Amino acid sequence: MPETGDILMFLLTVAWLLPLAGFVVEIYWLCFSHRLNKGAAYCAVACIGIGFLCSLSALLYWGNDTHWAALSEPDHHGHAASHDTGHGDAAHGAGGHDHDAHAGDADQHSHDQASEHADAPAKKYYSGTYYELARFGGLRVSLDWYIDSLTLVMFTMVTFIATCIHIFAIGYMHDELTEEYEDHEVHLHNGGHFSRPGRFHRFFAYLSLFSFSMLGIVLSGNIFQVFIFWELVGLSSYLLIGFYIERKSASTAANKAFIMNRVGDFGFLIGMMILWTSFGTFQFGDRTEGAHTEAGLFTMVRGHDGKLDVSEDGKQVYLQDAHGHRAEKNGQPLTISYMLLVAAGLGVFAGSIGKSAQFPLQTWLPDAMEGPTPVSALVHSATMVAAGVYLAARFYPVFTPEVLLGIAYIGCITLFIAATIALVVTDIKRVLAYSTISQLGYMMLAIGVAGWGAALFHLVTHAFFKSLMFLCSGSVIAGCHHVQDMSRMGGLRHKMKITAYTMLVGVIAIAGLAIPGTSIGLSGFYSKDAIVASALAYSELNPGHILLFIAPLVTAGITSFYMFRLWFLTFAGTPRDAHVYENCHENPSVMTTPLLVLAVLAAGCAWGGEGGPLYRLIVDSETVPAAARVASVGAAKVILPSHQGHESDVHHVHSTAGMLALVSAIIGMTLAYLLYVKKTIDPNQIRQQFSGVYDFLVDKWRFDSLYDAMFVAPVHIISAWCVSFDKGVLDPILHSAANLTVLTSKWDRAFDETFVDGLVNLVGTVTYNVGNSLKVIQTGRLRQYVMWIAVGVIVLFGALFTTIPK
Amino acid sequence: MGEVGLNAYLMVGAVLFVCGVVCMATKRNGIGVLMGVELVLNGANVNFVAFSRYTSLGLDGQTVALFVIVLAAAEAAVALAIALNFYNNHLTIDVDRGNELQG
Amino acid sequence: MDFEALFKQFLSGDVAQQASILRSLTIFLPELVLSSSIVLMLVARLVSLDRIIPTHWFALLGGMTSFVIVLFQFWEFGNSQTVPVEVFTGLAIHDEFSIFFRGFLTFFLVFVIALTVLTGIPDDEDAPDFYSLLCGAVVGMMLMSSANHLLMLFIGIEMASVPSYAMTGFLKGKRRSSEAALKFVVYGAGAAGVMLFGISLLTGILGTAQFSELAPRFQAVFANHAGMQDPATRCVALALLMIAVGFAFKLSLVPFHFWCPDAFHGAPAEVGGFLSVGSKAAAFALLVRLTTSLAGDGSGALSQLSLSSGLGLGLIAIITTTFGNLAAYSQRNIKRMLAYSTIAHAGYMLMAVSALLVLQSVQTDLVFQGNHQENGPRAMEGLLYYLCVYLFMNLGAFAIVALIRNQTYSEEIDDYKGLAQQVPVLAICMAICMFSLVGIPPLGGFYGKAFIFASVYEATNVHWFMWLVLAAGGLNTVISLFYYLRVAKTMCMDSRPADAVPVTLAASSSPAMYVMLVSGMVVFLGIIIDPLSKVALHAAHALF
Amino acid sequence: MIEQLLFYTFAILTCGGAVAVVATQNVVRMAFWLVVSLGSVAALFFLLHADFLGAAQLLIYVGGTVVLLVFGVMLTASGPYTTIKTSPAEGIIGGAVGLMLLMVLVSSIGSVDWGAISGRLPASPESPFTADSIREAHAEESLVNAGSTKAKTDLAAVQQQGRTVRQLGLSFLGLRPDRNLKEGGANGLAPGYFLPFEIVSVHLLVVLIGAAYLARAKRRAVSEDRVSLD
Repeated sequence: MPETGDILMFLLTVAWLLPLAGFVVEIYWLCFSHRLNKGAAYCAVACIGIGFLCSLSALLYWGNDTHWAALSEPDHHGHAASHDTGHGDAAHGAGGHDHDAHAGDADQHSHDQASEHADAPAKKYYSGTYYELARFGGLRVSLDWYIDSLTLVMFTMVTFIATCIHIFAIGYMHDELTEEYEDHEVHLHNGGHFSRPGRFHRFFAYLSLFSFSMLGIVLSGNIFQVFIFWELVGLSSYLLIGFYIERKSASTAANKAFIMNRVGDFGFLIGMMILWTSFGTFQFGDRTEGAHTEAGLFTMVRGHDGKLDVSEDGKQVYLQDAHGHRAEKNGQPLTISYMLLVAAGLGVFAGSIGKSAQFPLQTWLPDAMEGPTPVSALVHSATMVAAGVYLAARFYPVFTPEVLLGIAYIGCITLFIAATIALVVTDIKRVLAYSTISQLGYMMLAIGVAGWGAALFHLVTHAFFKSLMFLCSGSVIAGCHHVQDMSRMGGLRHKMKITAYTMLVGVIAIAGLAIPGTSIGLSGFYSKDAIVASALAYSELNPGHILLFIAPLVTAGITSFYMFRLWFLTFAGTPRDAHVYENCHENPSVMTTPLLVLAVLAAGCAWGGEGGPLYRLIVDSETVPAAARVASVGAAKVILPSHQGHESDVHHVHSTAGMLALVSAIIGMTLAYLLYVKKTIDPNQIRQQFSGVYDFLVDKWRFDSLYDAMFVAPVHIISAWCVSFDKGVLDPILHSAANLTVLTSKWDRAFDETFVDGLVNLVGTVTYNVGNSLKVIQTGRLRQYVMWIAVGVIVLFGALFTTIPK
Repeated sequence: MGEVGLNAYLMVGAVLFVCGVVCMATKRNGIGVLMGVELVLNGANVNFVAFSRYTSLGLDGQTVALFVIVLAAAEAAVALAIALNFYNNHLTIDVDRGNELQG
Repeated sequence: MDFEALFKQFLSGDVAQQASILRSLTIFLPELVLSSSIVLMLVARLVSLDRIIPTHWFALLGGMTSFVIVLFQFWEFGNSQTVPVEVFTGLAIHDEFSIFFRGFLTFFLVFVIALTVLTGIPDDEDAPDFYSLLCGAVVGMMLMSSANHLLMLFIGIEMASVPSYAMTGFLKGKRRSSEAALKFVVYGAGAAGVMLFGISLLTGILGTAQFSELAPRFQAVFANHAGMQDPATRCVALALLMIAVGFAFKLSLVPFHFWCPDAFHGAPAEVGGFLSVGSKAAAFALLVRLTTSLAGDGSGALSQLSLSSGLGLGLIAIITTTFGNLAAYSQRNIKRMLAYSTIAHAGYMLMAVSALLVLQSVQTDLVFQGNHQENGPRAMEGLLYYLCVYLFMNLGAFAIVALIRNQTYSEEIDDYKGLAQQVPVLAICMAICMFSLVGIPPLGGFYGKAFIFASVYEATNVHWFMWLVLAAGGLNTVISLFYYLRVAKTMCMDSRPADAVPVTLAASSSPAMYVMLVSGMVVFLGIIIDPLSKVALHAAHALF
Repeated sequence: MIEQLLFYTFAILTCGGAVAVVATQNVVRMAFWLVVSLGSVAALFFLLHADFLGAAQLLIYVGGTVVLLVFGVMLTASGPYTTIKTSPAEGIIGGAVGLMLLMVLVSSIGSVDWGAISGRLPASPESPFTADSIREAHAEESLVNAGSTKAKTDLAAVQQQGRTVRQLGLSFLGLRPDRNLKEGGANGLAPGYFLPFEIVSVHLLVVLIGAAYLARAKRRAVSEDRVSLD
């Protein structure tokens, strides 16, 4: 009988690799055989569907194996943990496997160091190595896996949503099943439309590739592997955003997304370098090799009691080894400078900022809506952007309180900005895009205020209702023949019943509405409640950071307002554009069935709130327990609230926070009703009165102009400097003025391009220009080249002479 | 008149070397450039032979110089062939005419 | 000494640690095989045998045979108690490092010959000339990689360079080709002259030309006189500088890179591929051997020498990489762009040498992450790994350029628009090579760069300047992204203009197979790293 | 005394010839001055007791390489292209750079005390030129009392008189009668030059093939070329 770890690993690996197999098949086999049938779609659906079944059975198996201990009351946490460890021991004993399955658990450690760490909390994860690529000195590059309940939940969630979206896409992408697909967005010079062969199979191949990469991130056992799949996710989203590559907007959006993400990844890389040089490992979990156990990142930072082992002066953090002692090397304790740890955390978080579209890198996500709607649903709402949150959550043990504070503020700023922009947007998909950014901000905020469980709770519920809403909007767009502007819709609920009411479920869920007085609501209510409660608890402990509570509370109202605005504008009232209304129709069942399924889950997945199964499952894998108050030790004095149990800080304020959030949401809904259904207040009048604010919001807080000023203006200066450099380099005897004129005109053109293409082409243009000016040195004259040899010798000798004076 | 020492020979070598470099850098005639190459190599050769006599380098210096002469001849042959080829294609030996490749 | 005694000495040459002449000749079998295949090709033409058996078979056979012999020597080193040995009375050295490079070069030769056969750049009539030049140049490069004497250094460089000049002008009817060859030969001759002058000064001061003797003698001469006020020190500095100029020419380092873009632009793409990889690799082998033997055990005056030259090379590396990458931006001709990319990559590789020297300058009391004595070999391992990856990615790029040129008669990047629609194989392989040149994981180029940057990072413990080197390396990787991706984008994203020459290449044809093999190796080296890195580390250990 | 006179004569001829090569604009005259300069270098070689080298210089350089160059001059010097003038500005820049280079060289080479440096070097195995002998050679051109045996003194004397042909020849076979390699041990200071001697022949072969290829006319029509980039 194989061990639990093996079985879980096997099931999840199958679920992970199937989309890759699907991708290969779709690209090669179907590409050559019959591109105009739905074979590719069925193949993709089959792969991801079987993947879902595998993930689900893995989840069930795991639950069965642990007797669903995770679902019991958290107060019996320690007891439950030691209860389930009998199986872990068996797993640990079997070292003869090609992958060294390792089940770290409290039981094992309490055997080893019962006296010292009797109260060490349980670690309930399984990890191991698929294949070790290479080992260079301290650096091991390998493919690892790491499975805990969070992994299982994420797997099940991602594969389930992906399956629904795949099925939906069969209907949505039906247009592409033709040799002559006419793209109405691309206008050719002759006035016609661009026409190309359909890309049905290509679309599904990309979707499969994307699912594979996303699952790869979740399953990864070390941060380097995360980075690889992180990049793969970036690549596949680039391909999907740029799916209509002939449209200028689509290719620009794809580039923008790619480059914005690279900016974040730069930070990620720096964080990784710091981690590697300080810890000498990329591994998350501990790893056993024979008798020797090598500590993973989390163990090294947090030990077994979840606390940083900070030196007296607060400048160094002692690293822990796998047995809970301070790690030593050559008799010296291994330490990492506290500031370095902060820098590493910020670096890794920078990666999350890019991927999760947080302030200040949020501008790419709305543009990314250029892709087909199923892509938006899968990639840019439910899963890919969630990868950033997932990473931040996974790395939670490495973050110090200072980093958490930074995360909290970033999230706070993001959620407010995005929500305000969403108030004025009329494109149905863009409203959803901004709401996505805003909700991601909520999650980041929750992580920052130590509401780890709340963040991931919201991540899962948000994935369900946001993908539901995106698919609904896709259904509307498909039904209305690619009209996306809400101002041309209205009254659609008469024609698209299923879409309208499933959408309503999503809207209520995201708005966080519940029946007042009871705690019965849809999923979003519970998760948002949990976040607001964490934020309140945090701001009570740290009164200086009260903004962290106010902003989410106000934004809860704004969210409710703009979501209901969306629904009212689209489905309620009277039709504003008769043409659209006449031609609109409900979609076939291949598209509506996923809506219904998702609606059920969006409504009920969070059943039971923080006592319910989903939250318990997630919190079960919490690496650093938030049971006790943790005070910071570094520069920023903050105290993290405690979470679990009836005595915790959060529990105290829970009902207050819930009430406030609910009131705020109801106010928002009522306002929307008054404005857009009852018309008691004319929205246009408000718009005119607050035209300044309105324009500001329509301009997306002027971020694009700000980036122009921040990055394009310095280019002016740099390029002016480059021009003068040019003149200095040009030898006036050898080069005529004509050369200069040509150059100047080139600069002129380059300037135009800089302004037109903006941030995306920025770096490229600057370097191009510098490079262009360097061309001048390469005059093509032989004798000058030879002269340079002599000059080079003289100059280098002079340099030597001056730099080595001794 | 003092003793002719090592430094006197080295000065001759240096002058030859510098003349060769200047010749290569200023002559527009391709053949003239090649003459510059010969001067440069001879400058080094004078050094080798002088060291061979005055320092513990001994016979090695002369051997190296001999090989340099041979290598210089080989290089001159190829260089001349290339120069003639250039002449055939451009109908002039003026190296300044070869400025198509630049930038 | 009478004749008989001399003759005996000639045969036995029984000096400690030196192989006898006969043993030396056995060790030199790969070079001898290549030389004799040159003769064989000429004889075959003389008796018109080349009309029956195409000449390239001789060259291929010669190349493969030498490669097999080198492999055998490698195996011999791995299996028996063979120790590094000086051959030919100390003029050359036979150790894992030289075997690595000789294997590298012969392997590369086989690939280049295969490429020329596929693209057909020397026609049947010129084939003996071309392959003679090719094999002759490779023999020179092999000498460079095993040189142990300043004369061998110079002869090796000349033997590698002079045939390259002729090959650059191989399309002798073309104006550009002849112009490129002229620029190359004059620049090369100038640089060689400067280098020779430097060699003459160095040998004069140290009284010997043998690598193994340089360090102790330097130590003896400059034990207490390491200031620039001392004319002797100045003279040595000048000599080393002049020798460095010769290397800078071979490696196309700024400001001695001027020949490189013009020569690559005018030369056939096949020759460009050959020069960009082969002569760079050999020059790096030689540079590393010379600098490590100059640095010696890094004590006393040598420490200062090692540190200064390491920092100097670091500065040159920064300038070279930055310049190459920036200048590559605005190029329209792909060969020219690749030439600048070659310059930039020489800079990256030079960073490894710089890190090596800086690390070598500190022999003791450096405690940082692992054994510090491993740091030097690690830096070399990075360089060797990078060179191996570089072989495949650069050769792949040049091969694709040559194949496309054969059909479109154009080497402008703009004419590559939309080739992905017509020849997806070439476009994909080109994209792989470009991505690898940028250093995007998980391709081979990434690991090469990662190794080198890691060793530069180690060197930051010794001197702060290496932080600058590291930063320049990282920054350059970012800016190089754009121009490499531009090629990939032009091929894959743009649509093919209607009036463009159509390109056809069946995916199962041999050129396509060749290109797939080469770019497949790039991917392979990015996934399976261990075997090659072990071999590289093994070879690197021979130096220390 | 006579040696000094000869030295200065030929040194001036060498340097003057080289300067004249640079200064002349007519390529034929340049060739003439080159012959003068290189011929004088040969004479300097004789003065340095390198008789064989001097002969080789005369034969290969003056007799071979320069003749080759003159051929080149004749083949390319048709009509107006005989004199291709360098513009004065370029001449001035070239001269300035040359002077700076010369200053660099002179400043670093000119004042080196070679005797002292040689003194610090470890003695070569049985080398006739130990540090002592060098100082004495400087002082009185005498090789007596060099601290070595009679046979070696003879050998050194032979070398000093320029009869180096036999030794050069032997060294090309990898033999160094002038130094005792067996006792030198790992020092290996006196290599035989068997390898370069042989390998240069391969080099010459390859180079001549290359030169011949470039120089001979292409037999096929140019239009058939596969590549037309121009």
